[in-house]
Amino acid sequence: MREEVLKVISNEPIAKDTYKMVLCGAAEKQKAGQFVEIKLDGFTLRRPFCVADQDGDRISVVYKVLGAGTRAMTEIKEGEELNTLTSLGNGFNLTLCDRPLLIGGGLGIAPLLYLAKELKRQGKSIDIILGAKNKDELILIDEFSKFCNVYPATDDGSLGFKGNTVALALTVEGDYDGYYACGPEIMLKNLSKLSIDGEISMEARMGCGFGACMGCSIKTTGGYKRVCKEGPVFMRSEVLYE
Amino acid sequence: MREEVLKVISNEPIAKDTYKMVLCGAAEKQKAGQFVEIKLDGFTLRRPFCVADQDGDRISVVYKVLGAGTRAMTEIKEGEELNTLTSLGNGFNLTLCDRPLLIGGGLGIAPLLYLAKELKRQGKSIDIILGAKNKDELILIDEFSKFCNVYPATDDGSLGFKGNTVALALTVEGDYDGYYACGPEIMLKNLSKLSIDGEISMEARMGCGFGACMGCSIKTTGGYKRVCKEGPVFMRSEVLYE
Amino acid sequence: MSNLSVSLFGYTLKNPIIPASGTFGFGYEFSEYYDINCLGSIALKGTTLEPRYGNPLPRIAECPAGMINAIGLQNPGAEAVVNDELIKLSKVYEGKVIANVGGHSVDEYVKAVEIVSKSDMVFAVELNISCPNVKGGGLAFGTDPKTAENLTREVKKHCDKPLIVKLSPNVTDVTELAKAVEIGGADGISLINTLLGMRLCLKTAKPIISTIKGGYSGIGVYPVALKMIYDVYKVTKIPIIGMGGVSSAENVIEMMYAGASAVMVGTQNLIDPYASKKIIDDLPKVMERYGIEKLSDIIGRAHNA
Amino acid sequence: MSNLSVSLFGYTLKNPIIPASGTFGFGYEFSEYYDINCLGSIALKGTTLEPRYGNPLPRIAECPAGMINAIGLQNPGAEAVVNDELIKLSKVYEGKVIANVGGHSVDEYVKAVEIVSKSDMVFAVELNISCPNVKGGGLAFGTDPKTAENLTREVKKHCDKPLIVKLSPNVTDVTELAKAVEIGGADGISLINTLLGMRLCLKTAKPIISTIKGGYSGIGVYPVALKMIYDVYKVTKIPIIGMGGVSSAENVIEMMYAGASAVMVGTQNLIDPYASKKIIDDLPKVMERYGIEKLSDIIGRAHNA
Ligand SMILES: Cc1cc2nc3c(=O)[nH]c(=O)nc-3n(C[C@H](O)[C@H](O)[C@H](O)COP(=O)(O)OP(=O)(O)OC[C@H]3O[C@@H](n4cnc5c(N)ncnc54)[C@H](O)[C@@H]3O)c2cc1C
Ligand SMILES: Cc1cc2nc3c(=O)[nH]c(=O)nc-3n(C[C@H](O)[C@H](O)[C@H](O)COP(=O)(O)OP(=O)(O)OC[C@H]3O[C@@H](n4cnc5c(N)ncnc54)[C@H](O)[C@@H]3O)c2cc1C
Ligand SMILES: Cc1cc2nc3c(=O)[nH]c(=O)nc-3n(C[C@H](O)[C@H](O)[C@H](O)COP(=O)(O)O)c2cc1C
Ligand SMILES: Cc1cc2nc3c(=O)[nH]c(=O)nc-3n(C[C@H](O)[C@H](O)[C@H](O)COP(=O)(O)O)c2cc1C
Ligand code: FES
Ligand code: FES
Repeated sequence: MREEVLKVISNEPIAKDTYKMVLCGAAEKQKAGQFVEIKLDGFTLRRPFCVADQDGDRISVVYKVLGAGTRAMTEIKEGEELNTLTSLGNGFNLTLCDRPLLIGGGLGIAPLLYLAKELKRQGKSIDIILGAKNKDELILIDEFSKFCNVYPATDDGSLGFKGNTVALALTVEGDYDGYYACGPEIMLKNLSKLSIDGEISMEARMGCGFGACMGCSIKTTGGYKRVCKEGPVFMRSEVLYE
Repeated sequence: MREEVLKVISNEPIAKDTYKMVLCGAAEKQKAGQFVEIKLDGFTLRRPFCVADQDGDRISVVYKVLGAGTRAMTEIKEGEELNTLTSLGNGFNLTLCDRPLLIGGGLGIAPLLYLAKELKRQGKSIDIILGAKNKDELILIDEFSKFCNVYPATDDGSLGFKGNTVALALTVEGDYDGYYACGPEIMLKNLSKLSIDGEISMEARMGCGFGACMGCSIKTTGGYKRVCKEGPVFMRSEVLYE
Repeated sequence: MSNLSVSLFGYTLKNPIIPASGTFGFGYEFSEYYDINCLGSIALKGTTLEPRYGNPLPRIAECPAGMINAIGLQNPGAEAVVNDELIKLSKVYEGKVIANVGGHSVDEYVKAVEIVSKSDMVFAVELNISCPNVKGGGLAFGTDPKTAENLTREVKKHCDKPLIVKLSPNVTDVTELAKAVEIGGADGISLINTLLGMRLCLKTAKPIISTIKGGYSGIGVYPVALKMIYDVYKVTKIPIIGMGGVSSAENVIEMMYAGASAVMVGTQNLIDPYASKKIIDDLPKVMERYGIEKLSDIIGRAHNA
Repeated sequence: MSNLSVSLFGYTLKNPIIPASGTFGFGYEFSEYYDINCLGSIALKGTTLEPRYGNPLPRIAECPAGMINAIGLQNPGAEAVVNDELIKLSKVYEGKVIANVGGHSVDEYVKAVEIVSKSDMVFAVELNISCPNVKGGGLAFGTDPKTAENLTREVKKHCDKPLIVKLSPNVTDVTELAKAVEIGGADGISLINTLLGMRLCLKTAKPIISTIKGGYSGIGVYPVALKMIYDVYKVTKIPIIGMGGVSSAENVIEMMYAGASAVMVGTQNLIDPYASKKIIDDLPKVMERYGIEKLSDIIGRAHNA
């Protein structure tokens, strides 16, 4: 963890209610799967967001407008400075497997972009399932298409496979020896249906984001673990959903 | 009362712990003795300050660093916009008397500047007693000297009369048919020693500043009155100090 | 179009927003700032049988997320409220109001209620049994269930308008008080009054307000208020008027979910004289965001959600 | 040079700043951020006899001026705290700490206290009789004076270290509790624990945290905490450790004026991991501003000012 004041380079909508914010001034290289916490004026708690990409000292996050905090974030202007905590959490294990499948649902697609780039740098070929309710809500598909094999899945079939990401993954899992996934809780839970194991990136309402409050503890086969500290990335098989 | 967003033109120290802030964008002419309330980021209640001068749509206030709010004010930069309430309170009665004595103690000197200018515009000659602990804390003396007869009083005698403003006023009161005074509570209270009556501008901790909360009510011969609404200017003779 | 109206004791309010007692004077002065006819209703400044000056100054202290007041029920007395203040208000406000009554003894409460409840402009009386700022009175009635029940019963005998009892949050179990005043005959409950709080002067170490302690209100009390409204809704059948730290339309909706039939806005009126109006103006937009068509539908929704 | 040291039960703290229980884990992880040896002491995460997972998620809800938590005393159990956590802490922290103990029954409290009080690193035990987040336990001990007194007495028999009892603010009269635990043999009192509060989800109308209600802390509770510390100082002779919404060196000084011998910083550590250190660093400057040379001189100053 690092406390850093980062400067806003840009903050633009990229899809319906979805924005990309680029921040500069980060001193450390973030691991794919790590997250940052942003302090917003007028709000008590920091907002956690996965690192969607890093380029030198520039970090980007992709966020969806959900409540008052993310709504306020859309008003932040270029040049403003934000107090942040960076390098939070554990990040994905880049050597998890040789032939990974990436599975992203909804906003969970964002952190997989940075992960995909890191894996690509290792020389791995990247197959990714991108899921959303419909075509319009499917984000970052063009960016992924540049260097990955993209398999879209939409609930309404408006693009690619008609159905959810897990259903699609079940049809192809035989080709992979592991996966990395991020998305809604129900999706992560259902990944237990796959015969292969993999890493999932989880969310929880956080008090601190750096391990102090136990606000985010989940039950795992290895006892309780904090999403913000031992996570947010866990092996699917170790997470015990209630 | 008016809610107005005013822009900071300047915010400079003019004496030890004392600053002058010029704000622009005021739609109404303020009366001398009226005050404005400034909303500061991170503070619940607005801070009240007397109008020290007005020039077109520019209002200036002179403030002393007292607590956290005024300390934060010193950090406000040119160009920032402040939410304010303007045209608050009653203001001085400019036709109170023909030959007024002005008496200002400490920061109470500030609102008398605007008053003096207004009286001058009426063609009155202005005599003013300016009091402070010592020479260095005596503010605005040069500005007053330009168009008033200034009689300084300092507790330590470092400039002018050695003693407080009331003591000095007692030696000259015969020449005047009224006074306008602003300063510390003890000074205003002691003005009852003068044989002439006059107007005093009072302070009180305020909840609202526009008459809603009864946080600032004082006892007067005419029942209770609100410093923020029926005041801050009262006849000395009507105020009943406890 | 979104429907904002709610009904209290058979009286229809065009919206649930009511400036809280003590933060809106007797209302008419706010008509200099905006047309107060947009308000659901108005809760008048706390009124006692006899005129009161209240506590010595200072009566106000700032807090990081609110303020402390120790006004001490300054008011011109029940007769003057009816004969002067309400007449002035009637010139600028067409709706009906809630009279708020404080006191030191059962007798004083009863007599003051008799006077104010006679006014045609008053559609309900709010009994303040929870004022922390009046010595020997107020709060005592608000902390003991039996005392509160008896006071409610006595006052109710002499009050021909709906009677709302305003509860204090400074108790171990507010539901005990709520049940007691319901048994005593209250037609509604309002909560919360201020929390007890204090501030000291950093320079002198002395308490800032003259009465040492005072009533803490503003955004800092909001989660406490919400919890108490939720709890009281579970144990009583009479309508609840919720308040405590409300500063936005979102807060209003959340409080109605918890069980409030109407919502009072207090301290926020002091910080922003247009607050009550702004909240009313924001409501339709926020209702739309959360798919609410009829505001009255959401009262108590948290309990079946 | 300004003198920041204070003394608690004969143990000298280099300054009065102690991270509050539950907001600093078992301390050692903060040594990744700064040298925690600057702290006056550390209050450990609430510990129970047996390991506890605590409440289901979500356990956290944000408030306008603070947060609500319902952690439910997640901890690895008293034995593991002494044998693992304190060993890890001893590697990075030279001072002594305050162990915080929760429980469901007198027996559980007694046994847990026996275990943790044996550790050399523990100079005092803080008995949490005010946790709002544990069903059937905690809070019940903290609302009834007689129960609190008896628990204190029983625990004291089995505790060879100074015993601090931590009081709940969710009571009508906190001084009754304070007097009771003093009679029961408490060596010190800490307050306040969290206020009861709740938040609802605007989309679903459901409570945000899994246990519906939780404990509200942060800057919004500060004036309530200050008032209770002031009141308790008046009625007891044992030292008070003050806390509740402290976020600055100024707050620390004000709380010591009110009667606190030391001050705990809670929620602010979660918002700003460096908060406790920043407050310590700011203290000399702020003391100078208010003409304070020796911090221990100002304890309770409000009462003679
Ligand atoms: C490790 C982690 C990584 C995340 N990465 C992303 C990302 O890359 N892009 C993205 O759009 N969102 C991400 N989220 C979710 C994001 O943090 C929330 O959408 C955001 O905090 C909502 O804030 P708000 O003020 O708009 O909502 P409000 O509901 O008004 O917030 C109230 C409180 O609840 C918390 N909260 C509300 N929803 C969530 C949630 N789903 N998860 C965690 N806390 C929540 C807020 O942080 C705040 O403390 C991530 C969450 C976690 C825990
Ligand atoms: C009508 C009126 C006119 C004023 N004009 C001036 C002026 O022209 N120049 C100037 O320097 N000061 C003036 N004051 C005093 C000024 O408002 C306070 O010095 C200022 O509010 C202190 O704020 P703070 O945050 O620094 O102090 P803090 O003590 O941190 O403030 C805490 C709270 O107490 C209030 N408060 C503290 N001291 C005073 C005080 N003396 N009077 C009223 N409220 C106080 C603050 O407004 C705030 O609500 C005036 C006050 C009033 C009522
Ligand atoms: C300045 C002030 C004066 C108040 N006077 C009264 C009063 O006369 N009668 C009463 O029942 N409540 C009074 N209250 C309490 C409010 O009506 C309300 O219950 C409380 O402030 C909580 O709401 P808020 O946080 O929105 O202010 C007063 C509050 C304030 C701030
Ligand atoms: C996340 C969290 C966990 C807490 N856990 C405990 C605990 O285990 N034991 C305890 O006595 N108090 C616990 N508390 C209460 C704090 O120690 C403190 O009394 C309270 O939060 C008020 O202080 P603050 O406003 O500075 O946070 C906890 C508070 C928070 C916010
Ligand atoms: S959010 Fe505080 S421990 Fe994870
Ligand atoms: S400050 Fe509210 S009435 Fe004067």
